[in-house]
Amino acid sequence: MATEAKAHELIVSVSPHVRGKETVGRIMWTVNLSLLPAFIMSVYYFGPLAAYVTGLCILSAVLTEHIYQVSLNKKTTIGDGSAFLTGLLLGLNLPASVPFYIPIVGSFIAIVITKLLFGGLGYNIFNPALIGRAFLLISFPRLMTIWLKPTAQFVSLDAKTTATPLGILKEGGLDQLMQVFGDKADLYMSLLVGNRAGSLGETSVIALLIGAALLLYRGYITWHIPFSFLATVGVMAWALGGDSGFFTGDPLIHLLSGGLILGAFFMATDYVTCPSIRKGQIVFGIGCGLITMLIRLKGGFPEGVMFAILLMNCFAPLIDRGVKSKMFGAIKEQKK
Amino acid sequence: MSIQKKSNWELLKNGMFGENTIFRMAISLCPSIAVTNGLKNGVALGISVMFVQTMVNITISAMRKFIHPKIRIPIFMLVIAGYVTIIDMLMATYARTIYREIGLYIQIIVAFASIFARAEVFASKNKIVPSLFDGLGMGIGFLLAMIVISFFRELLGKGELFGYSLISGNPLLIMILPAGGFLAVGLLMGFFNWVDMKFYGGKGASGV
Amino acid sequence: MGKTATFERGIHPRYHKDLTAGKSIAKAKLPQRIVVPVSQHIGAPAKPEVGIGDEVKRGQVIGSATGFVCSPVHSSISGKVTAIADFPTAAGKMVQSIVIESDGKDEAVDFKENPDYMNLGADDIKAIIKDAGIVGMGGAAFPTNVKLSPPKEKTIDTVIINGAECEPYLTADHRLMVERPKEVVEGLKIIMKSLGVNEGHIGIEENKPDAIEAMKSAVAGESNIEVRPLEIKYPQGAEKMLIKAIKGREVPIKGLPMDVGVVVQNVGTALAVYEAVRYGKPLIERVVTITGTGIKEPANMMVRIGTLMSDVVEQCGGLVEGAVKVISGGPMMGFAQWTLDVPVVKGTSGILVLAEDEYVSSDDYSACIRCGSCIDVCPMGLNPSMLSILSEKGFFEEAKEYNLFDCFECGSCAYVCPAKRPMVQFIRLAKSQVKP
Amino acid sequence: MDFFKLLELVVAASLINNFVFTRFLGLCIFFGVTKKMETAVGMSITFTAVMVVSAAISWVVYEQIMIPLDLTFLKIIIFIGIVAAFVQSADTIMKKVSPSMYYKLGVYLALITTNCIIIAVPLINAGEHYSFFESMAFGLGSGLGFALALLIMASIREKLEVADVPAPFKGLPISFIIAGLIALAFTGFSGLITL
Repeated sequence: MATEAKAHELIVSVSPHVRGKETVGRIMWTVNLSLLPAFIMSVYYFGPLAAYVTGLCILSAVLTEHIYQVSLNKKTTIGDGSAFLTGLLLGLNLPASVPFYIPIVGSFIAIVITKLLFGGLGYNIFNPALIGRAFLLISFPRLMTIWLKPTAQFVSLDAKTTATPLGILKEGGLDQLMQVFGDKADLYMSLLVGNRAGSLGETSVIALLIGAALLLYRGYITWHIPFSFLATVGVMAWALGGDSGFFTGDPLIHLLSGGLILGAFFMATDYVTCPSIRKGQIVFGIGCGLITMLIRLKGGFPEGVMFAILLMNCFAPLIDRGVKSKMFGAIKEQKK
Repeated sequence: MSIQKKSNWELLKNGMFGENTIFRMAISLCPSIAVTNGLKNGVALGISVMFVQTMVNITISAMRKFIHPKIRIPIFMLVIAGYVTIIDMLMATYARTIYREIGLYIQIIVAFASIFARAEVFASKNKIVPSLFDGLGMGIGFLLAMIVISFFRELLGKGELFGYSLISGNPLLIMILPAGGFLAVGLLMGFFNWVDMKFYGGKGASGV
Repeated sequence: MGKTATFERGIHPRYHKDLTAGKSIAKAKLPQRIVVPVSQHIGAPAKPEVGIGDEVKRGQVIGSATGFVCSPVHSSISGKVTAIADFPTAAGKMVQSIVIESDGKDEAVDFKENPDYMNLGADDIKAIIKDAGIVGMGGAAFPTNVKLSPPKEKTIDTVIINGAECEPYLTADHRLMVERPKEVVEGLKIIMKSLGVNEGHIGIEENKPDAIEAMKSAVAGESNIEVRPLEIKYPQGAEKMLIKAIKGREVPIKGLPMDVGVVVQNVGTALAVYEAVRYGKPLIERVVTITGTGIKEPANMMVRIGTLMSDVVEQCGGLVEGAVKVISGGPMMGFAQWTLDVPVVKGTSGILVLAEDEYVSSDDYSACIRCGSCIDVCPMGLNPSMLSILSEKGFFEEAKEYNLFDCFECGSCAYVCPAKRPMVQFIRLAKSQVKP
Repeated sequence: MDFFKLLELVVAASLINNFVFTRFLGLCIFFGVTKKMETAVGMSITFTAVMVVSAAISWVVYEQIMIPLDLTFLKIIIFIGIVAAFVQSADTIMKKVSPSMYYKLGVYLALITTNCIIIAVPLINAGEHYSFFESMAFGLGSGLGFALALLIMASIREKLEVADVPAPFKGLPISFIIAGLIALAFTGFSGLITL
């Protein structure tokens, strides 16, 4: 029969025989793309140093992953964009003025210790970029808290340093923050566009929100974590952040400053290290918010987003264990 | 038990490497991090443990014919606690600065599983001399582990060894902090496993 | 009703139904030879009633039912039995089959007509349905008479005709509803009568507006039958999802539709029931969609049971150059074939041929990144991500804690997985390794 | 006011000065029983209960008997005796009163005597001269903190069961690294409450 010859060419595999078009690489590279506005703003405010630091982070992250995998005779996975993303996020989380070895050490910790030793992408417990950053902050507390003053031009190498808004708030309170920024409207505006000291990628709230909108639109992240995270921070800031008693705080200052937007949309939502069930993600977001504000208001550090996300990373497997999605037909079962 | 047939040197070696308390047996882990932020503390605790381990082994071995099996556990406890008290008081008197930092961990030697385990497994069944070498081997093994870990931690974390500055610049402060301690032990353990697997055909630590 | 009915979660694959949606059902040529497996249904296999060399006619019983959950098989042509042996089937198993060479005359046995069929008793109807060898034609092929005989303690109040046809590419049910709506409705009425039920629904996905129209006008006079447009979503046609969409009832975990008082039948089954009860015609042919970019002339065809797929494909112009995969059924749950020399059986709803560009290799998958997409789409509310990881690493017992056996392998998880993990394969592996 | 002080003590002992992550005590048990969630839960319950009671008993013995009699130099021996005796009697009582509970938690009791936290709590209480209720609060906080550490670790290790950890790092080494990373995250709590 004519088909006899054909028979051996047919491919046999298990259903389904058609697949959606999403791939890990597509998702990761889109996230990278969504951070582009924030990166551009960082170069605008902090000059070529910003590009240098971020580039060095990306380069060392990608190279580290490649060398590790090649030297162990494994398939290199740098094409999926996750190492690039780790480097990029680490870079955006560093101050502009760090010496060259800080990005390299940070990338090594992020890629090797946090990701590859755990079995690679998909198995890490902690967000690699954040562990890299935390490691650096604890190791080099002084170098990691030198903040350059934003200059608002692409070329400048202004060496003037200043404190971050949250740093000022912690040290001198709201009054001093007002002295530095003028009135509240000026403060909000500076925080929105990113004209303030801080880690490279965290300053420009508008640029970050543009990227976040892309991710939300594409469905790569959902509202659950960012919303519950931001809402908790807002409520906590309003309730406990005021100088004149409960419910007098200014939630906007806390929402717009620090690494909150960057953390809530781009790092707390890291698939691998957050709970995978949506209900659990809300718990996760609320936890992040609570710890962030606890540290900001009472703790030893001016900013708590990084530690909050890392601490909730610890709890994510526990949350995943405790929160199960509702199974089809489960109501009747319980009544029995 | 085959252990009884081993020569004294073998007993010593077994304690130092084959059954290294920390890297191979993975017991008595607490001090491996708590006191290894500097060589001085690490060595001090290592020597204390070595002393207690050896003395307990000798004492138990000497008393082994008189201890009724039913009450052996409290007796072991008493003997261990006695020696720990002695070293605790000695340190408190003669090594004050170190004692201030690691005093709690000296006292906690009393709850070390490794000391108890050797008394139970070895000393209570063997003559005094082999027990001495067994205890000494375990003690030296522990001391070696302490030295290795605290060497790396002090060097990386402060750029110093025994308090003498060796490297200038910005050290990795984290290495002398708790987190760095865990990381250092984990990485060293992994490294030793790797060496063992690569060159001696071992299967890696059994895990707890 | 403003909103169209549906269930929670699910996916929106590309449907590709336009390849055959507009093509009326053509009659396939009389095959030279048919291969009739004695087991085309769930349950015990039928017992061959003929020997080699016997002359048979169209509609003659060649394999008889051996128990309650069993269905007889009939010859779909007239001719001579030439072999009774194990042959491959589309499900990938070797099954005892009766081979009949056609004599070209296509003579039929006398069918017992029943013009007054609406006055038959419930038991008579069920007997006719059983003798006609009717099984669920949506794919599962569960003997229909068994479904129509629920245990006494279960009260059935609703019959749903499943016209969702949510599998991409397939249009067999669609064409039936467009071309023969009256007969489908009559089939539904017979089923309702046999169960003593007063409420009937016909659920149709909204991407078949002409079918909805046709069915609506066909039920115009029937006050107790309603046509229900459904949201276009896979797996809308899965029994449990369909019941949820139309009646809002959830079949309990490990339960059956009858536990919530519902019986679901496929469009094709309804037609077969009508033809059997009205004209005495057994189930010897069915509509098959032959489609995909790997087929020269995609079509909907009335094919005799037992016709080899190669015969059918030839009538559609054959395979194009670069056709790489042949699937019996739809792309989401169908079986890939290694040969075209397998017969069309009662449950074969489609023959789908994928060309190279449509084919996605499942060998090249990576680790789960826990994006949660699969959890978002699983119609059963399971955690496919965990199931696949546990199975991949051999933790089969642990997979049971994640309700392994409640998965009905719809493939939604694998469809959305960005790491291209073969989720269904992992889940099937785990199912084969542990007891429920 | 007093109540808040006690509450702070509990929080400080459980989160900020978490025994495992900042004081490195109880590591043997921490790494030993966190392979399976079930054992971790059993240990957490048993442990917290034993911790509170032994803190209370030791306080009474230390403040009411040893100090007046000037026997504080014997504290190591006496404390370990107290703990051992208490654990032993708890074991016996549980076996009699609730065999089902004994069946679930009894195995952990045997492990507890060789745990350094259990002996560290009375030692620290004695060193800090906490009051009776402070001692109990400290015991409770330490127990809860240890329980928290066990639960986190067990859930992470269960997740890692299926991960492709490089062979030399399987088991204990990777657990140490996890502990290190958790400890890194816990430094975020530092400075939260200064006692």
